[in-house]
Amino acid sequence: MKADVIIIGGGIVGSATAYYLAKRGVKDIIVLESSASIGHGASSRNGGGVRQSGRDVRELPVAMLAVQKFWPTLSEELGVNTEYTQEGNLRLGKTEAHMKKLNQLADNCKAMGLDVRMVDKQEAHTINPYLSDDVIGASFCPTDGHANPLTTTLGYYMKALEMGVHFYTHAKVKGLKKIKGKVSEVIMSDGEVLSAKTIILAAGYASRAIMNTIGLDIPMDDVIDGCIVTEMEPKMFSQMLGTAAADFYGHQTHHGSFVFGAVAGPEAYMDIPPETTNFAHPDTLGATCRAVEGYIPALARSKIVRSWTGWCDCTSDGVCVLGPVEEAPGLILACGFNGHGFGTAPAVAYMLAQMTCGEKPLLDLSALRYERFYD
Amino acid sequence: MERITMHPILGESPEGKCVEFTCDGKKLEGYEGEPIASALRVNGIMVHRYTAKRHEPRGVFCAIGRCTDCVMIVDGIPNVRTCITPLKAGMVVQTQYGVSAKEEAK
Amino acid sequence: MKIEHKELIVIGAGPAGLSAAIEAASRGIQVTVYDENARPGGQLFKQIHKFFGSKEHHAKIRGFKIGDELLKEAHEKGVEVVLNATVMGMFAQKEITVMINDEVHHVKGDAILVATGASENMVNFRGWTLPGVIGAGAAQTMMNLHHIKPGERVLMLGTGNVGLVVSFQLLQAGCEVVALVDAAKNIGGYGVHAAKLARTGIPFYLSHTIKEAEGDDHVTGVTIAEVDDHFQFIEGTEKHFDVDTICVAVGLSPMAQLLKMDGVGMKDTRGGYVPDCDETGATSIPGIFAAGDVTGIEEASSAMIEGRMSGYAIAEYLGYMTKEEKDAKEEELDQSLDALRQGMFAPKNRGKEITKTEEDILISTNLLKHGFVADDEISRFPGFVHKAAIHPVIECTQNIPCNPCQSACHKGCISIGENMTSLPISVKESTCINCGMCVASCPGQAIFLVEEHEDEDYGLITMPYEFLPLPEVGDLGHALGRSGKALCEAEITQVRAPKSYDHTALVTMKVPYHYIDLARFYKKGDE
Amino acid sequence: MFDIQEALKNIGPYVEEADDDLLVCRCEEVTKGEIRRAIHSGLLTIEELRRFLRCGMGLCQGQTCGSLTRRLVAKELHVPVTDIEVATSRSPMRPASMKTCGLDEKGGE
Repeated sequence: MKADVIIIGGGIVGSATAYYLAKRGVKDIIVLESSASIGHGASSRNGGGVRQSGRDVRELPVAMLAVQKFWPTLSEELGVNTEYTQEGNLRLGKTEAHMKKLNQLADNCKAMGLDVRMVDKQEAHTINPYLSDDVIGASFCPTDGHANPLTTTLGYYMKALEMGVHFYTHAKVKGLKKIKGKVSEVIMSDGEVLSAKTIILAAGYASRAIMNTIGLDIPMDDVIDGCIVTEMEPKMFSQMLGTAAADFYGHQTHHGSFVFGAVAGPEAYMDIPPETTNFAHPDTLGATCRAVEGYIPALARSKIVRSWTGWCDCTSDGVCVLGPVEEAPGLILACGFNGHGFGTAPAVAYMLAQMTCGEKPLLDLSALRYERFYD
Repeated sequence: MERITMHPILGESPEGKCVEFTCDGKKLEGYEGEPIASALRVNGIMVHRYTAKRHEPRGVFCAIGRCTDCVMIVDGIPNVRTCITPLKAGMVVQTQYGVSAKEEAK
Repeated sequence: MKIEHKELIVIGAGPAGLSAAIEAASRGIQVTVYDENARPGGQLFKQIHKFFGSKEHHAKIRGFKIGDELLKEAHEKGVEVVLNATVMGMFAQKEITVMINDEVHHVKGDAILVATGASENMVNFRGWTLPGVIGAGAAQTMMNLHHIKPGERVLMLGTGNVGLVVSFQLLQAGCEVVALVDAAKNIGGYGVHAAKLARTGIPFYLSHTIKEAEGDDHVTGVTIAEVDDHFQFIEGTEKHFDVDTICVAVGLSPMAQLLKMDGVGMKDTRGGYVPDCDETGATSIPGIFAAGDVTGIEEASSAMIEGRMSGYAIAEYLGYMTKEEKDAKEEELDQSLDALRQGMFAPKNRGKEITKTEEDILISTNLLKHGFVADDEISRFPGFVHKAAIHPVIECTQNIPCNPCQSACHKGCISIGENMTSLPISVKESTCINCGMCVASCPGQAIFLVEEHEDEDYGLITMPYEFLPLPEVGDLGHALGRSGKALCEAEITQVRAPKSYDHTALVTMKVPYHYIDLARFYKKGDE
Repeated sequence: MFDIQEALKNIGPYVEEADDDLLVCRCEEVTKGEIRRAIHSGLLTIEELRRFLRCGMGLCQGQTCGSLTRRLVAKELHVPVTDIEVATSRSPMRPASMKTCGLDEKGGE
């Protein structure tokens, strides 16, 4: 099989890139997803944050571009409800040390032109009246928000599908192959060979092993993270919440349920196959609940209906790898999103489409290029 | 709906201790420890809630705590499975509209 | 966080779980059984009918009494049974979390047996979410555990054994059952279960299903209609019933989520999505076992044997039994299990159309379509004989693994033989002493005692009767035929309900001689 | 490799059915028609349907509608039910309050 563009990875980045390419008139696009469903990895398993505040300065412009140019009109563009809600991000502090940390983060963002300000206890409690009395202040970024990763990812996919993009599930890639110095073939695990003018690698952590097949490596690791989901609750608040202590983050969805994430506990050290680790370890579950209760006591009685886990592709320096690879012409990388991939995906995908078409991307992405690891 | 007082196989039904509770403010009686849903049924109440989207009535469906259709607000807590929650004296039971009691329901 | 340690964790205190716990504890294993319900026994305490099978399968004993026995034995063997204990998750390295009284406990076991049973399947029809539409299991729970009537007038969807048995229980609870409906062409459950409903006058509608449940806030009526071979409604075949309750009994599915969650190898079978395990319930993960309905839907009798097998296998796994001992026990139980898996309703015959009995007798088609053996069909079965003196007439016409009638009669009037699925034969050359034990012991209530007085133009018919109020001697009413149709006047001449009959009363009625082959039920009054 | 465009072509376009307004998922109130439409828009697996429509994601976590949805998807795709992957099971098996789940420190002491 031949195509103009082959995208490896049917997550939000892959699906959205396919969409933006199709929108530009690229005809022959193939998306390869190794699992049975689109958005099977971190695209469906994330807390839904569309956040700029607190991001690394190398990544912040991408997050800001996504919020300024893409998110507000995305539901309309895709014809699905992405549930994008721009009601701000409150990062909560309980101690003076927390406040110091929040100040530092806020200063970093302000220097990049993002509106993040510190709010005192009273203002924090005005913004969110459900906060525990222990919260003594917060940083607040009014342009941050959240959206629904499930409908957004599948929304991009369904739109791209409608526009003629060829999606394949159960499509396991064995490796890449250079032909006359250019990466132009994708070897499938069943031996089938696909070729394309441009190959985009957006396969999350699996990207690393695929890169290895052309003798290159991406210094990254897969890290497990979990979320809990509550029953439907009456509308309580609409901000995205985070904490200086990083003990939980989350928001209330349009449906009414709350989604709260936390750093995984024992899962991270257990030798278990990814396919059976579908839900939070009980230690993680308990710790997350205690953390949430500590900030929003009214939710103590709220019932959890499920938990889930997902994998972050975390690079050694904490930001994604985005753009062409000097040693592998024909290949464009988009992976290592460190758990920030959902909120930035529209901007990332748009710029990937630009790069594929030989255009200069909207932003200077040199800080995120692959070669930075070896400079 | 009646209680079964005498059964051809199980014999005489055990008589429970009568306790008072309220449903939507109305004073009712039931047996202590029986499922809230049973006490409601005996008092002729079949509608436990109205759904969030289509505002349709729901009641007991599986009676073993699995389907969660019979949930109501019990002592202020929404989504309580009444088919497996034992009745206690003085319980305040409310019909659930979406996930709220009526006055808050939109 | 503290982790508690148990030697064997059993999840589910139903027939399989308790049986396994008993065998394991008998070998010296410390066993803890968790069950999310307030009462142990699983479905056994809702099963108030007498069980089929043979003596080793607790035949002719009512389900709830078997439950009592199992619990007593578990208690004697030192099994710890923890109720209101919901297992919330099953994790790597045999760890589970259990919610008990609003606290979560982390527990690890050297072995875990999952015996979580099954849950009811559902079908969706217009109005299926209305209050008053309930699962058949819900009806059982309400009637037999909580002692309340699920409704006054009930329509049952489903004619498998659950639908049939629950319909009978509804009658026993004092409810009216207006009809049994099934989209299938034939009744799915035991003919004898259907026959005891049909003779009370309840109609069966095969190749029919529910078109709509009616009512604003709760069910006030239901419309059914006939379906074609592709299960599409046939225009103009609608029938309406005024009911306040619709019971749905359309099969069960194994509740194997915990096993799937733990990463146990699963398989898709006719019996549902189940763990891929061997006969002893050993799954793909060493030390994790499964038994009972969670491994595929069968009767509680089978679940108890499977549970025992798992109990032995676990004893071997934990070093309390040699492999030789375990193999010997397994073989013995295998035979017992195999005996239950014979006959027309055996798992291997699911989906097959059977037209003849093992004795090469044509099956009663009327039984499959209408729930009773037609008057002109009954004489071809070996349980049906004519004789002046009192004798049993056994209207058991399908090969099912059951034989209590044979041992109930000490006078040799009933013969089944070695093969327990054979149809019972009423032995003409024997002397019935009218003890009634066969009638009371038949789980299918298919045995009648008949006394033929041709000269005086009357006959006496003794039938099993499990309803209240009991008729009284001297009562006048009508004899009903197998279809429930009133045939003739009848007078009650004897009512017996000794303890040995275990709540199956024997009611004798006098009918004109002409009706001795036809009259099979009694209704008081002159309707 | 499973070709989704090809699969969609094979199952044909979505055609409205008289009972499309019947509920399948009682908790989240998702109808047969919504599920069928989503299938014809390319959501061919239970997981994708759950993610997009929330069917089986409510209070009971698909305990009631799981097999109904599976049958419906199989019928729409013209494949045997056993070809349709069963939805993932996730802890907790029954709804449990945050307070209860957070109390696991005390459990067993």
